[in-house]
Amino acid sequence: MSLDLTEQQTLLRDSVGRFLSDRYSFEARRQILNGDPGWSPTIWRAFAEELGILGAAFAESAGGLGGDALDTMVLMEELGRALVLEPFLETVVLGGGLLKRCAAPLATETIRGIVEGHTRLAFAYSEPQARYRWDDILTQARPEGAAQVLRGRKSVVFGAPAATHLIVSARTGGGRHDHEGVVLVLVDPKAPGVSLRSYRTLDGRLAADIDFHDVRIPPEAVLATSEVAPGIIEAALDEATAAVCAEAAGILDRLVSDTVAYTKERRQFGAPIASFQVLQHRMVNMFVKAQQSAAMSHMAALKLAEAAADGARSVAAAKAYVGEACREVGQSAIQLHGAMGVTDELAVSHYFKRAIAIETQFGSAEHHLNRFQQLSLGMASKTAA
Amino acid sequence: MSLDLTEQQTLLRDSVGRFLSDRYSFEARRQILNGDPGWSPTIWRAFAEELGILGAAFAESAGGLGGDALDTMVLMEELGRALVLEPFLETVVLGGGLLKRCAAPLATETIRGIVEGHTRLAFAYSEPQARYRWDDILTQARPEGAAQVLRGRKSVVFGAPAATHLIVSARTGGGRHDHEGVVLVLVDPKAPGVSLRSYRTLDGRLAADIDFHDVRIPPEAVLATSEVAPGIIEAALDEATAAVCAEAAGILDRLVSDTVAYTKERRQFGAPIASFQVLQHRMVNMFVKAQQSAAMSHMAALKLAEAAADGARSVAAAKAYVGEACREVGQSAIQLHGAMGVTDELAVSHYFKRAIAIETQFGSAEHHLNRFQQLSLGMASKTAA
Amino acid sequence: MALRSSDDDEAFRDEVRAFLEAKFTPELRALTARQAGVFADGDLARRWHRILFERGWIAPAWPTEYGGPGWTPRQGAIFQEECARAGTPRLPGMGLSLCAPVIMRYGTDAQKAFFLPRMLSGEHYWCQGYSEPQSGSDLASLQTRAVRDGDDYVVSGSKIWTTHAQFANWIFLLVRTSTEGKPQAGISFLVSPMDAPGISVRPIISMSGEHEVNQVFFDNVRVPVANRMGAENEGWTVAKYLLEFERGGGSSGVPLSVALERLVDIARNQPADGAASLYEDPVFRRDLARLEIEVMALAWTERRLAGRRRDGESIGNAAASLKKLCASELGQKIEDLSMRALGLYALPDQRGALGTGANESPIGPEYAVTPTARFLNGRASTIFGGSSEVQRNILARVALGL
Amino acid sequence: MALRSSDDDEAFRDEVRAFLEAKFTPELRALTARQAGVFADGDLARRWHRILFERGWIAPAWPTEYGGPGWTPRQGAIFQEECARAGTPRLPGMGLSLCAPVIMRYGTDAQKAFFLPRMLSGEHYWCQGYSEPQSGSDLASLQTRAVRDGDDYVVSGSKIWTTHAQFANWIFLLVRTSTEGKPQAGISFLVSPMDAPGISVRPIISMSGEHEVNQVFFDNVRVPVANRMGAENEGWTVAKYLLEFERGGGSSGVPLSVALERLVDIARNQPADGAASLYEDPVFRRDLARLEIEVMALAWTERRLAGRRRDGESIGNAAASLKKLCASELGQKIEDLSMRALGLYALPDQRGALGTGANESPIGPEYAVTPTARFLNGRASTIFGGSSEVQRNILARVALGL
Repeated sequence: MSLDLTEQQTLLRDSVGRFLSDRYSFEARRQILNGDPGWSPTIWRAFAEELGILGAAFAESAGGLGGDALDTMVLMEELGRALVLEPFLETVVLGGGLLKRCAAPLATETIRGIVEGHTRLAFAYSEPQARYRWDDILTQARPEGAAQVLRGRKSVVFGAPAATHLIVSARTGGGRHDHEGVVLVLVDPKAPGVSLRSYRTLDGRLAADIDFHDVRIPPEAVLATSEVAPGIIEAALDEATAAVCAEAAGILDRLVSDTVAYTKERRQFGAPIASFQVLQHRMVNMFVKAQQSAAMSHMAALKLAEAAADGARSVAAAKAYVGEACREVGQSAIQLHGAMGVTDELAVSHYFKRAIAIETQFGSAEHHLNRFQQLSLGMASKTAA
Repeated sequence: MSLDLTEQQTLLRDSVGRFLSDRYSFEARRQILNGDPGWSPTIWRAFAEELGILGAAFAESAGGLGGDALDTMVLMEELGRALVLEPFLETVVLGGGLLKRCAAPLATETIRGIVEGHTRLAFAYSEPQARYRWDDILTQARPEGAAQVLRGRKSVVFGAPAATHLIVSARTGGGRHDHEGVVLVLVDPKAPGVSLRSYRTLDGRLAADIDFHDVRIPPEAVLATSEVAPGIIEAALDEATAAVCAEAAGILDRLVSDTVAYTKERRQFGAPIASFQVLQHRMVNMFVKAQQSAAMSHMAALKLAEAAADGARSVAAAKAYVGEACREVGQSAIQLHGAMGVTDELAVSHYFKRAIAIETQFGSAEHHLNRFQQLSLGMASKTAA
Repeated sequence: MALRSSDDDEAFRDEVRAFLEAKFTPELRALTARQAGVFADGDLARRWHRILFERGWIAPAWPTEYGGPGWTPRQGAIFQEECARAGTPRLPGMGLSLCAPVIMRYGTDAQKAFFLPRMLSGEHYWCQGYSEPQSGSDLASLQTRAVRDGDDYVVSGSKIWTTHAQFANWIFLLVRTSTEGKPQAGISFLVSPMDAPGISVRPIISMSGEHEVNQVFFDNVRVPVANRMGAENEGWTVAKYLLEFERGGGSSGVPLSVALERLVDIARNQPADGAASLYEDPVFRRDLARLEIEVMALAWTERRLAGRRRDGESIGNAAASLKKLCASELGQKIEDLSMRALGLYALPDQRGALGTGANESPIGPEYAVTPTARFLNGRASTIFGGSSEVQRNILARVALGL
Repeated sequence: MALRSSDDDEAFRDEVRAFLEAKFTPELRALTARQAGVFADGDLARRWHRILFERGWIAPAWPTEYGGPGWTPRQGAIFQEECARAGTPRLPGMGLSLCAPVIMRYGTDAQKAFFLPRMLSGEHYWCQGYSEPQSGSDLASLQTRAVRDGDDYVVSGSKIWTTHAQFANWIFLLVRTSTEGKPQAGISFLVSPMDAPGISVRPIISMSGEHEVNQVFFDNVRVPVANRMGAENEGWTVAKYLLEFERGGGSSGVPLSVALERLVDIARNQPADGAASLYEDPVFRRDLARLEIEVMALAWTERRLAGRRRDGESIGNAAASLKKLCASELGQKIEDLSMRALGLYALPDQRGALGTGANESPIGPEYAVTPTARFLNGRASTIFGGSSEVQRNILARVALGL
């Protein structure tokens, strides 16, 4: 089987790429970044109406395009290449990835809102004590009559300040790391008892720490009961992790090409600095890591699209590799841009900061190396093929 | 306090350096290496009689020079620089380091033999199951009348094929890793029940795996009882470990200077390859690691000479640093010598192989990183000063 | 090495500690703990400068004749250690550490008498005009012109990456006074007040969002010839003399150790998978131990080379570059691990809680406020003051004869 | 990727396994397990060559018209995988993999008819005369002269690093037939029997003590003009065509995975501090996982670039260099960790137990016999066949346009 894109994927890539190069230049992005709310409703509407990509990952029955992890990869690579700030990852990939696996009628309804462009999601799963484990949950959902009452604290919830709906993981029972007793509920961020501390992250995106103080959850807002929630969470997080790997592949590609272009322009000692062998070899190392990151991202997407037995392990391997590549390629790009690289003025520092954030998002390289080892133990074959 | 050498140490360094450059050229060494027994009795005699360095580390009352760990450092650096094959480390530093801490009359007598040049030692402490721990001892010393009977197996005992005496660690009691119950005994390698499988190590030195099959040890051959043996072993191993760090400093210095000289000579693409920036920067990295290795070796020797509380921790830090430097600088030296580097013909591959062996001898970098961590926990201050 | 300090040294250490205890007040500590820039910002820097000046301790390296405290090198090191451990504000050294040696060596008596006391008191706040937009690593290619006109030079051009130009009232700068001969041959070293007509300052915002550096424009600025240090067209010698101080000041061991201690504090408080804290995690512990050992290696190398330098061995000349190279790269590794130790709390932009004017509470734990900003700002350390590439070029030439 | 093989592929895999089960006998396995050189030594190589030849499987990449088996690429990969897993002898490829494509492309019909069948059968054992003492990375500067004399060239000079010259009966070599123009312009590609008068071979012993490479001297050796491939003075084109095969053959993933599996076996049997075996040691496990992931990254990159190469994207041209660079450096990392996994048993010189003529038992455990020699021999992988430096230069030019 080849790793070539299908014709449809190539078309998708080209149309999104064209849209972004027309409408999402570095200057256009800077205005969005420096303004309020930090993302562009106009662009979002265009994603829904002009490009139709907000439905990319959903079944055609839900108004989507029926795409798989490979389509998501194609999209995320382009979004990464343009450093798009809008909450596509949070809403479509992660939020949508949860919803499409939930049988609750409210899930289907919410998906429709995503596709139409008026619903944005954030998945509040991480907690201050948890480092990178989704199953380290202290937030409680206590029954109170037919409803439940939510109490707890979630940390660094990406996309929350822009979200119209929060999906929250909570415990109806079980101990701190138990998979039993975990449920998913849909919460209105404006509901009584919900308080957000909203902020930017270092890459200019939006996130929040969220307190839930006795928030009432009606029965229909329980998206997934404890029988199915852990599996749904793991599957959606795997997809989202593969998606940031693809985003990173787009970013790394830009970091390499921007650095090559800059060093060809910049002259010192009477020659373009690109003529210095040490810089050339460092750029080759960046190139190699960027190529390998793209390949690992592709592998992870393919495994998920195939529902392969080693899907989770492949995602862990990809994220571990790509995370380290983000750091190394990013730091090289800054270094080779010299003093210009550490300013806010050129694109390179913005790509760098997103790359550094991706290294941490959904778990660091160390975290995924550990996961890879644990998942490897369960696999029959450890070969590269 | 400065890190300068004393006048006496400078004299010692210069006289040994002069002797070795006169008498221990790469060609002279090659003949010793390729011949039998793999070391030169003539050189050894000269060490005893002309240079007097076999007594360097012993008290003047024992016929020695009363030197400390800094004198050993000065010597080992020179021996490293000339890649000396003779068992100075095994006999004087390690064997002597044990003996001079033992109260037994036989110890004093054996030291006299070392100083005079007719006694050579090997310390048989490592065992096949032990990886790098000296206290993982299965070899037993059972009492039988007034004597003891030795049974067990020691592995990769450096210097054993050249040794006139073996010092052996064994258990009179205690479990596998216990410090209680460990004794040191002196054994004649030709005694009944001792069998050596002798071999060269990758760096051309001599070692052996040794079986002790009910070897009778008379009471006077017990050098250290279990009250003192563990402390003696640790002190002597620390000194020997610091000494190989110094040897490595000499070797790394040669690897750097040989590589610089070779790349200045070797021409490709119409220029000396030393003019290529990538090679220059790689040599700078080698140089930095070699300088830092010399500093770490110096630190370790100074701490031992001062009997500082953090002596063992400093030795662990030095060996961890120097071990990794040996690998990295060695591999760079080979790479920069190109195809000539992987042959037996130039000195560089011989220095490389010794550097690689040193990385493992007395414990790998990983082993000493662990030791460093454990010893750090016990120290009040963790600062670099 | 565990220097066995003399009793005098211990008494001196007690004196320094007592001083810091008294003068580095809780208010100053709190302000300083929220600083993540390369240097403390202007107001804080001025306040702490004043406090040290009043105690006579602002210029440990200066000779007593100019107002130095007359300390032994060991006392200087103790002072540096104690300040680093207490976490006092990082003062910009453009005046006291860089320009001062130049004035002492190349200045006239009048220049010395005018500038040095004002530098000491903090009345003059200096910035450095070396780099230009087209002249970074290749400093000798600089283009800012200074044309002689009577008793003045008329200066036109632009300097960039000028740290704290927005706070400074004096600048020292390299200008081109001749285009004859090699590029190095026509350079002169001038100083000028920042309020001279024709000087304007454009802020350059760093990727962490901070304003530390600037571009400074010179539009026919008149600088009296009396403000030249050294001879006309011999500024390159002066410039190189100064660069030695830029690469070389102080010991790296203590600030790097302090950075490691901060990291250890984070690690002890951070959760980990399968261990009580990140500090107990074996893989993290190995990474940490490696860094501790690298800091030791650099500190001992500096000490060892200091001895060689005294002996005049050629290796001594390389010591400053070796130190700049290793300290900056090692500092980055520590910043990198510190940021990663925070887990997800490495991600929030903490600008609202950083700096003297900040009034927001931290997002996440207090110790999460500075590491990310330090990480981002620290990227500059291998670029400014002679990039790592330039230091390796120097070492190749000076240390290896390539 | 977990390629979901077709039933045909699975049947083919079974066929390969059955063949290896039958023909890769315990005796051959034992001999091969004690090989640590880059290639199996001459006798063993000849025996295994013969066995594959008889089965028709000696030249998987050859077109069927010349005697290739006509496999799909997938079948070729399966064959390679199964051989790697079984640990069959590594056959030198100077004839079948390097010279053969040249003959197929540039040879006359007569040359094809003479050489290809003999290459296939193993009657001709080839070695490669490219490098010279003064021409390594800078191959175009080669000096071995070939002067036309009637129907012959008279060749004088010397080639070096000639692998298996001591076993070979044919050599292909680059010679200088003109000194006009650029160095590349005057080169021709010749082949000669090794027993031609005037050829002599000097062994070069490697640092592991092995004899794999040689220097070959040419003292007025007569080579018929009929033994030239391609036109006179156009040998550089031929040479570069061949180099693509030197960098490019086969997939790296499988041999590297097999090397990792060997390492895992060692680690499971080695003691460790505070863990049941080295394999359970968290720090070792992280190092191992990193290598596993790097092997995956390289294997998937090769697969991905193969697609690009088909599309004619410029990146495809870089694929061979990328692969050579990464596979050799990654192989060295695996060799390095494998050696270090052995603890003290990494140190004995196992030469007595290595090679087909060896008759000593291993020192320490059986698995300790080869890793150190492989580590030492592996140092050559980033030097020969275009050093890592040369590959990075190529990638800078081809992939980045520098």
